[in-house]
Amino acid sequence: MDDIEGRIIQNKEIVSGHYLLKVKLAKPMNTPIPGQFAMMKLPDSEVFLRRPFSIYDYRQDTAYFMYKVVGKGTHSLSRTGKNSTVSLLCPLGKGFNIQKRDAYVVVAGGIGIAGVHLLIKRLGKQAIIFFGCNRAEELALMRYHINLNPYVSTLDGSYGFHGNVVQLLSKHLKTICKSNIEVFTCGPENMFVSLRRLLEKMRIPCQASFEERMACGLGLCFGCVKKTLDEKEPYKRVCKEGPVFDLWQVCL
Amino acid sequence: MDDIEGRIIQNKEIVSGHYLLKVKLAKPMNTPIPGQFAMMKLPDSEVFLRRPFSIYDYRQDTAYFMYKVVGKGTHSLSRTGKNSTVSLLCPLGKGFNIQKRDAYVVVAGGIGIAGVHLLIKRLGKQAIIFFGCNRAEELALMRYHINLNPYVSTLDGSYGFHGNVVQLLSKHLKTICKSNIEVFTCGPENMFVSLRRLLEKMRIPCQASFEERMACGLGLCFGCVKKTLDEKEPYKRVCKEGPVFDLWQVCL
Amino acid sequence: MASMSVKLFGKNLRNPVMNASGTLGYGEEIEPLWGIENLGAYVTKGLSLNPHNGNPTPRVWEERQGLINSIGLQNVGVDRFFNEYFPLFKKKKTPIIVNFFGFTEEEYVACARRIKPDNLIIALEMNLSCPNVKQGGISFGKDPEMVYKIVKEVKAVTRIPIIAKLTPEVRNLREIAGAAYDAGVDGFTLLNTMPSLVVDIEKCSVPIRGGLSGPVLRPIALKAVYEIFSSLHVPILGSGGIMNYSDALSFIMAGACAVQVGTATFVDPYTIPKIIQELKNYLEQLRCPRISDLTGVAHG
Amino acid sequence: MASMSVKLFGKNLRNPVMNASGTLGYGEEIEPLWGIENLGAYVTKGLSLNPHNGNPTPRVWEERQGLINSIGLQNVGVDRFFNEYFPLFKKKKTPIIVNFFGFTEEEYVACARRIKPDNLIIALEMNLSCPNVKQGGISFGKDPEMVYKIVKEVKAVTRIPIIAKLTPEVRNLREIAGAAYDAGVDGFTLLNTMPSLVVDIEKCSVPIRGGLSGPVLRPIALKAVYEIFSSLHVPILGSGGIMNYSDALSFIMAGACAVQVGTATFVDPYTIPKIIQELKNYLEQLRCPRISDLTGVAHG
Ligand SMILES: Cc1cc2nc3c(=O)[nH]c(=O)nc-3n(C[C@H](O)[C@H](O)[C@H](O)COP(=O)(O)OP(=O)(O)OC[C@H]3O[C@@H](n4cnc5c(N)ncnc54)[C@H](O)[C@@H]3O)c2cc1C
Ligand SMILES: Cc1cc2nc3c(=O)[nH]c(=O)nc-3n(C[C@H](O)[C@H](O)[C@H](O)COP(=O)(O)OP(=O)(O)OC[C@H]3O[C@@H](n4cnc5c(N)ncnc54)[C@H](O)[C@@H]3O)c2cc1C
Ligand SMILES: Cc1cc2nc3c(=O)[nH]c(=O)nc-3n(C[C@H](O)[C@H](O)[C@H](O)COP(=O)(O)O)c2cc1C
Ligand SMILES: Cc1cc2nc3c(=O)[nH]c(=O)nc-3n(C[C@H](O)[C@H](O)[C@H](O)COP(=O)(O)O)c2cc1C
Ligand code: FES
Ligand code: FES
Repeated sequence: MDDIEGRIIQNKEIVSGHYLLKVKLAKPMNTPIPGQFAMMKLPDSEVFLRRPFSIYDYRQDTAYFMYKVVGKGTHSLSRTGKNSTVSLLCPLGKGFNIQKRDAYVVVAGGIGIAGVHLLIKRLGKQAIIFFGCNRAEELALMRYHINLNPYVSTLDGSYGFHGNVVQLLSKHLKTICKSNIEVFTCGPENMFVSLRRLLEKMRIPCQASFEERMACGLGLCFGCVKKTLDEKEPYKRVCKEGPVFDLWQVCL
Repeated sequence: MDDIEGRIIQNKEIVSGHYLLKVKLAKPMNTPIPGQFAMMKLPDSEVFLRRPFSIYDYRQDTAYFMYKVVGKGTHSLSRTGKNSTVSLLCPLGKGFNIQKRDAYVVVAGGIGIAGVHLLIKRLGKQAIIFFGCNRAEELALMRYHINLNPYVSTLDGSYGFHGNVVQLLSKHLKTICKSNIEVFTCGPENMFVSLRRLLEKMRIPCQASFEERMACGLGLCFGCVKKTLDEKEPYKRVCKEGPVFDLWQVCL
Repeated sequence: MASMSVKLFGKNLRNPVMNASGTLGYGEEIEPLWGIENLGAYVTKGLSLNPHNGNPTPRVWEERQGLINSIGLQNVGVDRFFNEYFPLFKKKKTPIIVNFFGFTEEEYVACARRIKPDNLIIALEMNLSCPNVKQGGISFGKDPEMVYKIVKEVKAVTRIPIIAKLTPEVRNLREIAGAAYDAGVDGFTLLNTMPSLVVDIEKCSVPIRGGLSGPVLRPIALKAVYEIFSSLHVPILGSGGIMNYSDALSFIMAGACAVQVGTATFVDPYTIPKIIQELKNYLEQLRCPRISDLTGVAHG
Repeated sequence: MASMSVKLFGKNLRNPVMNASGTLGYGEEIEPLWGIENLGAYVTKGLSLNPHNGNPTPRVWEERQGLINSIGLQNVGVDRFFNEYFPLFKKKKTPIIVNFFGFTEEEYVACARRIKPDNLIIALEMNLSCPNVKQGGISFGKDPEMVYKIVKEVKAVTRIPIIAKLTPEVRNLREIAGAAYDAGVDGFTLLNTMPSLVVDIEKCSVPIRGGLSGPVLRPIALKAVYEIFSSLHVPILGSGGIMNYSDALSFIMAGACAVQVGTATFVDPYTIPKIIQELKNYLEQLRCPRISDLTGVAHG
């Protein structure tokens, strides 16, 4: 883990409001575990705190991020030009823990794909991918995994299954679930809620990557907690004990 | 008076730490009176308030400023590139009042030349110029008036008279002061103090352009005052009743 | 069309945006840029019974996203204000709120008494941040008993509604506001500047001690508005770091019926007309019929 | 070579730069970036007799040049701190200041009593911003009598020096500090965060109420340090918006013998080691032999 200076070498809109950012690092970072993230200091001095982003990919001193414009910081980032410098505190947090299983199911909602891209790369053909988004256009977020034959749902029915990704998964879960499987997921919290309802009966293990407002990203401030079932210390830091948690341990 | 957007078309160092700034205005400003100034909003969002600068020159929608780097704002300005935009609230304040005289003496100290450049242009050959600076190099600040045969002093003696500009003036005052003259001056306040001591005996009229920390530049905040001999309301606003004051009315 | 007008003490203001006292001169200074008749109401520079010269310079100092001022309440006195500057407001039919102060109870009372009711005078705004020179210099606004007493006395000498403008440097704002309320105050302006100071590390000196204003004050002032709105039912004017229409909205939603813009005008002298226009646009987009419907909605 | 060391309560610290309580976790979290032994002293996260869970999220919110937090004092309790986290400081011989709190007088006293003196414990820092649940929830630090009483009681049960960390939301800081002083306090940390609040204008709601920290706090905290230094002669630790070495210097010149860096660490986790290095460079450039010579020099 270190604070590394990076130079933006690409910052491209891939779907409206969604960008792929390529940053050349001044020195290599420790090899990131899928699910780990970076705290990015933006060049805009009006953005006071760093912003957390999953490490989308990492190759030869170049870090990739995929982000969606939602507020002040991401808006400013989207207008940041090539050659601007950012500072990256990375890699941070506890990523996905890949244990020996018969099958791995990856469930991603929207920009949540950014949090599991590296995981999918690692799992390769072993990954059974479920991707849910709003409309066909957003499939572009998935383009690097098209060859893995992902199951796709769109809320407006413009491509694939018409509905949400958990409904889609429920249709296929029986056929997949012959044996020892594990689910990995990243996306909005209401997706986790339905996912949990679905997996509950079969007690399928599930690791989920959570988001929470952060100040430090290092476990210093205790600002980014999620409540868990741990009675002694219910609030766990997303940046340190997470962002990946055992879905069955978290209070949603 | 208006707030006018401007685009920087030149920002050149002319002597070390001294810059000439050329700004193309989106619309013309009212013709500035010599001694008037602008409040400049810098593009750097860390510089909170505007900064006051004399209007050095103005021609065809292009405003010129000459500035010296002294702190945060001017430092940031010096590193601002071409095509950056600034906002200019201008022209502001009460400039020099040119009445019929037999001769006009202009006394400028260092970057104070920026405050009398437009005045000298207006007076032309009628102006008898005294310019004081630290070393020969700084003569570059005066280059547009070289043809007017200015009297020059340098503190280190590297050019012209060895000493300060008021000492230089005192050597020549007798010969100039045949009749009805007036002095116009801009520079540091300690220069005004010696100047006043020199002119006192002969009761020579003198208009001086003052500086004071400003917040609004418009007379709104009463932050930029100078104490005057007016008993009823001693504190006058530099941005509104000034920056040019009758030297004999100000408490130094 | 959405209505921007708000009612304050029975009078209609064309919109809920005012300047903050001391940040728009005597009013006429802004006229070359935009007309004072655009204001919901003009708040006067702090006036006193007798003229005051104010402090020596430096009087203003830039801070990160803030301003420290120590103007020292320079003003021409209440009489000269009404003789020389008020006619412009008369001519333009622009309502005013008269901000006033004193260094003794007698000065407050005499000043309030001096101001004759006028259709255009919406209220008198008491600046309670002033030191009480007879009580060792502690600000009137810091002590509930002093607040009660002075509001009561001022109320007794005028029919014009009284707004208490409170200082943030208190232990318990509710207690102070409660004291003013018990004494019959008609409304509040929240907040005045925060006492602060600058150290010049090059000169090893303290060049200025004064009140901090600007964006840095906003979350503190918002809390004040939110708290007082939920406990006392009189109009609140919000003040502190309002830079744009969304800041203005956050004050309104927290409980302000109108807002005052100060330091922002120094950064951009068109801030006030811009905020008015953008609030209008906002209302229309939201199809909200009246801005006054938004006061306090953040309380849910 | 210039000396960065400062003496605090008879013990030598290698330099005058500490973290602010609650902003450097339990210490070990920063170790992957730089060693805690670089600190003048480590200030613990606020500890209490019994563990506390803290508040639900959101707990942090970005403001213009500031941060609002409502962590709610989550901590493992004083016993677990000494069992699990203190050994690292022992091993690295890093002095610590134990920040602690309670919601009743009894909790403060019991917590202080629980902490056994140790060569590495420089002082106990009492967080006086906590609400006194037995007195309707008013913060201990707002009332001179409560401050006097609690400091006195805590002093009675421990030999370790006591630092009072004061809240800015008071009427008269000198009065509060005076009460702590009369009760025998050994030093002050000035200031804690400023109570504030956020309005979300899209959701018409108040997502967070909490303490404001960061650069916005600096001029207010500087004033506090300056004022208390000139009236009471005990060591002062400066806290509030220190982002770089010049901010640190301004606190020292205003009267602090050491400084605490909080929010800045979130923006740049290397802020503390950078400040230490730059203060060193400054001393050498100035040919100032000792940093401790600079305390209070702005008072002229
Ligand atoms: C571990 C982690 C990994 C993430 N990975 C990605 C990613 O790969 N791609 C992506 O687009 N987004 C990701 N996010 C969400 C991303 O951090 C937020 O969208 C972003 O911080 C919003 O900043 P803003 O200034 O645009 O929004 P604003 O709402 O203006 O931000 C204000 C504050 O709220 C925080 N905030 C707002 N939304 C979120 C959120 N959803 N999660 C956490 N903090 C938030 C901001 O960090 C900031 O401090 C991740 C979040 C976490 C915690
Ligand atoms: C009417 C007027 C005309 C001026 N014309 C020129 C000019 O043509 N060329 C030029 O180089 N300078 C001029 N100055 C001075 C110039 O405004 C300051 O040098 C500049 O504001 C310094 O800003 P800074 O951020 O670099 O310095 P900092 O010291 O970092 O500024 C901090 C604050 O102090 C104020 N300040 C600092 N020094 C001065 C000063 N001497 N006068 C007024 N405010 C100051 C700044 O405006 C700012 O608000 C003029 C000043 C006035 C009042
Ligand atoms: C230069 C200046 C002068 C002020 N003068 C007064 C005054 O005379 N009376 C008063 O009650 N408040 C005065 N104030 C406080 C403002 O009215 C306002 O309450 C405060 O600045 C906070 O708002 P802002 O952040 O929008 O500036 C003054 C503020 C400034 C900056
Ligand atoms: C996330 C966070 C947690 C804090 N926790 C505590 C605490 O437990 N005890 C305490 O006395 N102060 C606490 N503080 C206050 C800081 O110690 C410090 O006094 C304050 O933040 C001002 O300094 P800064 O502007 O450098 O952050 C906390 C501040 C923050 C931002
Ligand atoms: S963001 Fe600070 S502890 Fe997680
Ligand atoms: S700068 Fe505001 S009155 Fe002159």
